[in-house]
Amino acid sequence: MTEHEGRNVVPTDRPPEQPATLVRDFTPDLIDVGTHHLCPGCGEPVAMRAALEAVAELGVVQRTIGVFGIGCYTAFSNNLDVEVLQALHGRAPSLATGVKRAKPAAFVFTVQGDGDMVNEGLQEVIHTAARGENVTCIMLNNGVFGETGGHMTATTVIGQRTKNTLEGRNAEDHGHPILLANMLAGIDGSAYVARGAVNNAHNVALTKQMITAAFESQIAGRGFSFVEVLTMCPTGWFIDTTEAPEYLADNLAAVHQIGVLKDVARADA
Amino acid sequence: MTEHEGRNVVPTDRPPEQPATLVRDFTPDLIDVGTHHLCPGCGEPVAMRAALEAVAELGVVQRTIGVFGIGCYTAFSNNLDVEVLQALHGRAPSLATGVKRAKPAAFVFTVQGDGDMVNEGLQEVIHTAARGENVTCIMLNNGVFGETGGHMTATTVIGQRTKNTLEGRNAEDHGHPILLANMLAGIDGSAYVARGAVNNAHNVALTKQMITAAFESQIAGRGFSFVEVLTMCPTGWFIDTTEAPEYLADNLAAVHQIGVLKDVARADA
Amino acid sequence: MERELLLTGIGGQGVQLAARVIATAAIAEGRSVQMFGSYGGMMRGGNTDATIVVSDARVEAPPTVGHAWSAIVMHDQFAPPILAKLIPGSIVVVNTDVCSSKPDPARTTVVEVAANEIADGIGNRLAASMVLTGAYAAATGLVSLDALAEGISASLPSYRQKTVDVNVAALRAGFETAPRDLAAAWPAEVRA
Amino acid sequence: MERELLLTGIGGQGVQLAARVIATAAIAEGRSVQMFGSYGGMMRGGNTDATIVVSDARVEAPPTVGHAWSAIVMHDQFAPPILAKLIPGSIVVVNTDVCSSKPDPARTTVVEVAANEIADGIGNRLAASMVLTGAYAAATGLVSLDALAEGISASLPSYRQKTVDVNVAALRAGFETAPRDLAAAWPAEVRA
Amino acid sequence: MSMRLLEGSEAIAEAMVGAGCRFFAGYPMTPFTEVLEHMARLLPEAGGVCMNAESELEAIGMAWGAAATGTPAATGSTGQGLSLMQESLAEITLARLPLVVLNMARAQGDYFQATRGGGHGDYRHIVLAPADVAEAVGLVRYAFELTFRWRNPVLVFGDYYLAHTATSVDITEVEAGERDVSWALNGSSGGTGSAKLVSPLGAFKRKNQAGYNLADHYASCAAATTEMTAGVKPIVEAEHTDGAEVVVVAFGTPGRYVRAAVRSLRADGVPVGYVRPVTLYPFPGEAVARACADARAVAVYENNQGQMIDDVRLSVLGRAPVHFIGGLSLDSSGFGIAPDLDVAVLRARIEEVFAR
Amino acid sequence: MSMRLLEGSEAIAEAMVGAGCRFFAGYPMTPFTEVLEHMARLLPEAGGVCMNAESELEAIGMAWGAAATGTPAATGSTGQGLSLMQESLAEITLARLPLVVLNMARAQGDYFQATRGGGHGDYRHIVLAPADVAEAVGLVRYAFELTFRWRNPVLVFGDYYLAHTATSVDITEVEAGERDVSWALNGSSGGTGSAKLVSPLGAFKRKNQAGYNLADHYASCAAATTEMTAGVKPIVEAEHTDGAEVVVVAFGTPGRYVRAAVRSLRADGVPVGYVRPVTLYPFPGEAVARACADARAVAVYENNQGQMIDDVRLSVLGRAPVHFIGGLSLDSSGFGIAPDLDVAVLRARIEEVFAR
Amino acid sequence: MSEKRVLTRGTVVIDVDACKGCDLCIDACPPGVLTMTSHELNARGYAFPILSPGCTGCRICAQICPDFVFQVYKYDEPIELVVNE
Amino acid sequence: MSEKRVLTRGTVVIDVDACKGCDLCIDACPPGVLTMTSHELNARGYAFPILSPGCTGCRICAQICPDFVFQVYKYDEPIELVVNE
Ligand SMILES: Cc1ncc(C[n+]2csc(CCOP(=O)(O)OP(=O)(O)O)c2C)c(N)n1
Ligand SMILES: Cc1ncc(C[n+]2csc(CCOP(=O)(O)OP(=O)(O)O)c2C)c(N)n1
Ligand code: SF4
Ligand code: SF4
Ligand code: SF4
Ligand code: SF4
Ligand code: SF4
Ligand code: SF4
Ligand SMILES: [Mg+2]
Ligand SMILES: [Mg+2]
Repeated sequence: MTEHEGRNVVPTDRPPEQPATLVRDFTPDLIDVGTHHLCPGCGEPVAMRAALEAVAELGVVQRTIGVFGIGCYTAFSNNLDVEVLQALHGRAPSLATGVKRAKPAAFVFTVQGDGDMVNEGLQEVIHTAARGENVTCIMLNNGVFGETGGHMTATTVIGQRTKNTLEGRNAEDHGHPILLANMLAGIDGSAYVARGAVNNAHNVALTKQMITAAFESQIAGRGFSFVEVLTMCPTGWFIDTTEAPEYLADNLAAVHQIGVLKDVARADA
Repeated sequence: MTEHEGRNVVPTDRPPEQPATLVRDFTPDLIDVGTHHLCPGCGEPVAMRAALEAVAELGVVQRTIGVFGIGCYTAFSNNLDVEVLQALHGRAPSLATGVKRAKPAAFVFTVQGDGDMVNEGLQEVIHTAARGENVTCIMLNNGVFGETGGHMTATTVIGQRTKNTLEGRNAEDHGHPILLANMLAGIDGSAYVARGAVNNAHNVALTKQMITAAFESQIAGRGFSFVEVLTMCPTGWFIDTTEAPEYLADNLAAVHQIGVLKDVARADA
Repeated sequence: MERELLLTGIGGQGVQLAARVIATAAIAEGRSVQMFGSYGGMMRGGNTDATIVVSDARVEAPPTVGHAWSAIVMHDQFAPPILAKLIPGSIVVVNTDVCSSKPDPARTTVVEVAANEIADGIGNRLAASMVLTGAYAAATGLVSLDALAEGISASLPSYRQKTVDVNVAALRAGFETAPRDLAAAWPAEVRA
Repeated sequence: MERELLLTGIGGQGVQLAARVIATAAIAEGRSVQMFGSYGGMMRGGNTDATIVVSDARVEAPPTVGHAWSAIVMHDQFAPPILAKLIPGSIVVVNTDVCSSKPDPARTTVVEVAANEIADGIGNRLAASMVLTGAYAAATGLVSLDALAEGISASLPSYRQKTVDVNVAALRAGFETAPRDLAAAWPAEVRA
Repeated sequence: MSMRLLEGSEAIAEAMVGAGCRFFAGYPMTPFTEVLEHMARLLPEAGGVCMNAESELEAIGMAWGAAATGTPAATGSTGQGLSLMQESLAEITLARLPLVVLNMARAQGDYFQATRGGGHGDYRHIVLAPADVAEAVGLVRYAFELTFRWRNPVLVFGDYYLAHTATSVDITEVEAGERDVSWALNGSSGGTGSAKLVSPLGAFKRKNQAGYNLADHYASCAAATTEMTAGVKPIVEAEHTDGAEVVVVAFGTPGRYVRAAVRSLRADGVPVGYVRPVTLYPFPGEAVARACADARAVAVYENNQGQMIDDVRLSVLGRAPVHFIGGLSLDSSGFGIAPDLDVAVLRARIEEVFAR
Repeated sequence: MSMRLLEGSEAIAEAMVGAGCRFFAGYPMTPFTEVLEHMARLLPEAGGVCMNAESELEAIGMAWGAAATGTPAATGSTGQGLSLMQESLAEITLARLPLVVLNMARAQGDYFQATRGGGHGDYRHIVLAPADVAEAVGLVRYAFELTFRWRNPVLVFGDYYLAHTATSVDITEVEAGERDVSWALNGSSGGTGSAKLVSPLGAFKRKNQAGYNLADHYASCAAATTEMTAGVKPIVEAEHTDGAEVVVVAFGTPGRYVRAAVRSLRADGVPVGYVRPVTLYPFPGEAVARACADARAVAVYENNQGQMIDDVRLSVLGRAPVHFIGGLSLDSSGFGIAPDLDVAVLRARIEEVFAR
Repeated sequence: MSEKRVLTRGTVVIDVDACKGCDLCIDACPPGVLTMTSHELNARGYAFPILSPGCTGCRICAQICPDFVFQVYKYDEPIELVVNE
Repeated sequence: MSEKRVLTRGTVVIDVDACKGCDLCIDACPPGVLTMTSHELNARGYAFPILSPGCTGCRICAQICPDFVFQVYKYDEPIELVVNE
């Protein structure tokens, strides 16, 4: 025990002295950077970790090419220990297509945000899905353009706070959200479609399962796979970091519902 | 009676001499041009006529602005007696949005093809629908880029002949078709979505009803309305003009099924 | 040395096929060839022209030429600008069945061929362009009859291969009707 | 005539607010003003600077200046390049509670203010920047105290209006601590 | 006159609305985002419409549609977003529509894109490059005047400094001149036998003639461009050019640094002058040539690898050597802060030109 | 050597495949469609991939992805489609990727787009402009060599005539030189602690340093561009320039008409010369200047409103007046047939220059 | 050759030169009273439809024709037309 | 002040300087044994979590932390820690 601000606390600056076992090395080993620049309480790093853990666990590290869109998550494209192809805003699925067609043995996934994928690049992901392209697209959906300051995107749910909709999005003025995962599940050519979230540990674990399943689907050559991950953006939602997980559950997840929307592997079975 | 190639035929170069009534003036009065340049047996002029007849019958001629995409139908943008804004390939829904927002009293519809709308401009029509934009989009779907010589589009059905798929599209090599009307019907923001065809007189009449209903929906301010019209393209399908209507029924319409997919006016009732 | 040949007719007469057959034949005989076809819109009965340049060295002429040594006229309608390009000493083969306008005989040797009639005789009106091509070969020696005959099959798409025989027959018939070497395309030293 | 004022501090200290208050006040007094703020990334504790130019005519200086007549230093960390720009005869107000580096006294008049302490006294550490602003106004007369006090409310977003009073109090406290007109910003003829 | 402290982005937005702009569409990208936010706030109050378009392609499309109705309209982005708009920007010009386009650029690498048009074919946009917020306000107003006068898009070329510098400016609304919008669509000409057409392929309906005649249309557009190029008054700011041995040319914000460096050198007796093109297209070639008439050398500062220098050389045409003293200068963020924009750095570079 | 009668579009496709191209993506647009169709036929046979992309934006994206794997890749369109690709074309350059891009243009209005880059920022593409099919075959091969050598996109600027003229050409496969693709992605460097990165924002992973440093990256790209510009040999074709009183400059297909007109004038004893830039970027400024050394006037023919003339003026730099004798010329279809491309018309225009 | 009288309720006016010979009207006409010319071509070079007695005035030809060639009339009273077969 | 013995199954190592003070771990920790410092700040200027006895080694903090701050250990045998309250 040690003293901290006048309280008796457990020392956490070193491994325990009593016999103990590391539960797992939680330093995500394919993420190079110790200290990234994303905001406090951001959900994106949590999703990134899940994806990279899945890459590592599936043993595809040495044939992985990650294709990144442009958003806050782009901060990671420079700091991963897997090969990365950085795309422009919205264009990652087409680049991923080019990579996969040119190198069919590569394991290819994209990391994009809702602004990237449902605003600027909606067409590309739908065409890629319809083509049945054997790649995995991961969308980090926070319902805002985090990077530019928290504006409404095409996924922002009715009632959600964003910089343009400080009183909450309303359909009359701002139109309706697009439920991308649902749309993609309805397309022939998609093999696996799921939506997770990182607002609590349970959902983090579930999301990692979904990403793993999507990746397995690609490895099995079943066609297009897709995982949407709802992530907290306290900055763009203009709320406290601690409110964000619940805000996600009550708002985003109430519309973009969490679950596996399509799995042809199971349908076949 | 008169003689023609040795046969006894009814003269058709002048109105009948016996007392008779014109069933209706079938010269489409908002189409200026007598002789357009589209191919023999093309379905697009038939759809164009239906749309313009509906404009005339609904009494909105003097507040109509038609926004045209780029495809064979573009031949008409220059020859209509309603105001026309010619857009680029794929971009008509955004132009229509600008028109409608700037002049809310205008009656605004687009005319686009499947290549224009589901290939180049897929994103724009989906966003316009989700925004609940109070315009009507009409898609002439022949499953090919007619204008450039009959190549496969994103709506080409499995098995369809196109310049790239002379043996018929197959999913393995060419991916899957996108069923745009179905996709748009699934989006909040669309008020009326239907799919017709012009391969026989019954369908022509049905399609005209659909277009009329879509237009009425816009006039009532219900939000986005959409009519897809399956049209024959014997040139792009590499078949005889006389085979085209049945080919449409057996191939295109078997996948892109004809019917009203959404009508919020009825759902309300 | 470069030899220009202009072809003119209306859509559906086989102008482009004839051009392709001649070009293919010339290449087979070791010439360099350039060919540019143009179509006046997609309506039936519209203008269809082709410009061929054959050379014993690399072709340097542009795709469309300002003056020409020879022409094949399959139809009158769009012929005047073509005939205007013919140089003194040129030669032109005319389908008398549909053409009436006569080029200036002072500048141009005219070979008249009743191509439709001959083609009808062979059983296919559409082969008239081959009749004229045969006549042209006879009169100019730009390409040989044999090379042309070979060229037909190579120039027809697979679904039209069944017309090879009638086309070859038309070619030969045309060759027979025309006087030999009326205007020799090649001086002795560049003969194939 | 143009008067330059450079502000430097670290994120969260209120540098941009102080700059805005001064600029707003100067405009109210009929001056032309230009203000450019820069932030060194989005991390807490990062660099935050501002350049203000006040003039009796249209401002002609570029957004960032090569030399300056005055400065307010709220934190040491990024101060050296700022201090290097001070011209002879310049004046600088320094928050002694967090700054130790001293500008060259031969070129620059230094006004030392224990801004944190004074702000703490008023009940809000975050108002330290206003203390320094008040002191700057006293020492230079670039803008008047009243104009600054008015400027605070105009410079704060609606959700921060409740801090107007404490900021005004800090401003006045700073004004009181500093000597008057140590280096006059304006010659008599351009006084507001 | 009422002076307010406004950041450039806000001043530009206020100036647009003041000039009558009633439609704006954009997609966020720093430092254009800032303008978009202000337009989103201001336009509804003014009875206009601001669309948060779902992408730049859609933004330019919406602006196109609104412009076709004769509504004073604007859009824009930051260089990269403008790249996406090039197809439309080219064809809007062929459709002969008025439209104001902002490029809130990062540095000055988009000079070629702006002045030559990054799209296909022969078209030109009038390009105005303000150096400070007050000038931006004036030029934005002028842009609306020009775009309606010539029925041709006008580009306002800004930068990060312009967006983020706050200045005391007067944004009192000005009376816009008469604007002829008889060509504009509103639906009412339908059924008259001569319904209007707005199209990049032709300017009017060719009744009973099927299809467009592109040869005719492009020729008439080319004639309009030529007339416009001759008709738009080129603008420069010049200082100390009489008897200057070296004249420095720069545009936009860097012009202000160059001006400061030139003044500081003049104060030290160095015979140096300064000229700043304000209209980038039409390029004020004669004025630049005049400003450089006495110079034994011309220096060009641009915050890019050398683009406007072509136009300077085309103006000077070999009468004096033209030296490039610019170069891409950016901080690590890439947004547009240029470390080289420092009066001392520029003084030194100009002195080097003297030393050559 | 085996001669075949091939239309330009087919010859270009054959040449690409012969040069090792194994990935192609495109979206139909006349006269680019023709090349796309041939690639779709040829590539699968050669073990490559041809994607019928759903749009030009997707085509350039797919090509970008394939290029990043080191696969010799190409894409293209017709001017207008290239406008849509400008954002990617700019950034692919910053990502330092080899890529061959075809512009099967309509007329020559895309000269600025090609040579200045229609996108944002400072980047340049090598631009090669063949005048006939045989030259196109050679230049396409050369394009692949250059693009790998400099890791920079290379644009081949064609036109309707080039696509549609059939010529006897030899398209025998050539041995490609060694191509260094150590930078390319294939996944295998993952987990090594130095996994590769291909990005327009940076050239390598900055381990343990968060984010990119754009200042550094752009500076290194600029240096690469400078080196490339200096390193690529400018190519011209020139004829009759010695002692020519007037020299005519033209590029691409029109160059052949100009050449024919010049020959015909020379045959009549008129002292006229001809020079044709084959590399449009880097522009062969010195060679053009040399060709015009004796001329009292220079004439430029372009099938546009005057674009390359800037580069000619920048080469000649006032030593002789440079007259524009071109202009946009199109038939009503707009596809690219130019009525002005007629030897007699050109002769007359050149004679007028003599008369001035 | 025999004579036949055919009850005819309607008739059409055909803008022969606008026709592109696609045959769609031929297949669509319920009583099959439209047939194409076999030798004669219109100004554009296409065969075009000719009308035998027996038209019902059903309008189907007008609805399907892509070239807006037909005007359809209904006789106020059905008439009988004579054909030689 | 009283002493309390708390059964503790696990513990965490905290990379204090990587923390951005978002509090997500605090709310997520099931036994509530994480609390934020109230005055002390890390090198980046943020408060950071401190651990009271009673950690179960459940890993939830590590799963939720966006800044990868935690390593979690399970004691081979649960231990008892003494706190003064
Ligand atoms: C073509 C283009 N337009 C705009 C931008 C500016 N931009 C950068 S990130 C971003 C939003 C990203 O949103 P999202 O993908 O949801 O990611 P987030 O920031 O929320 O993580 C935008 C609009 C850009 N980089 N490129
Ligand atoms: C940006 C762009 N890319 C390509 C083209 C070439 N193009 C013209 S029409 C067309 C296809 C049109 O297809 P569709 O919309 O289905 O119309 P259809 O011709 O079948 O009637 C294409 C690809 C173009 N005009 N613009
Ligand atoms: S803005 Fe939102 S998404 Fe971006 S880093 Fe901050 S919290 Fe995360
Ligand atoms: S190509 Fe097809 S769509 Fe186009 S006009 Fe011909 S038949 Fe109609
Ligand atoms: S109206 Fe009816 S019956 Fe008469 S010709 Fe037409 S389709 Fe036949
Ligand atoms: S449907 Fe019309 S175009 Fe076709 S054959 Fe009949 S009349 Fe002629
Ligand atoms: S491991 Fe579980 S109990 Fe221990 S600190 Fe973390 S969340 Fe709390
Ligand atoms: S979740 Fe991580 S970053 Fe947030 S307070 Fe806890 S340790 Fe710090
Ligand atoms: Mg987002
Ligand atoms: Mg189509």
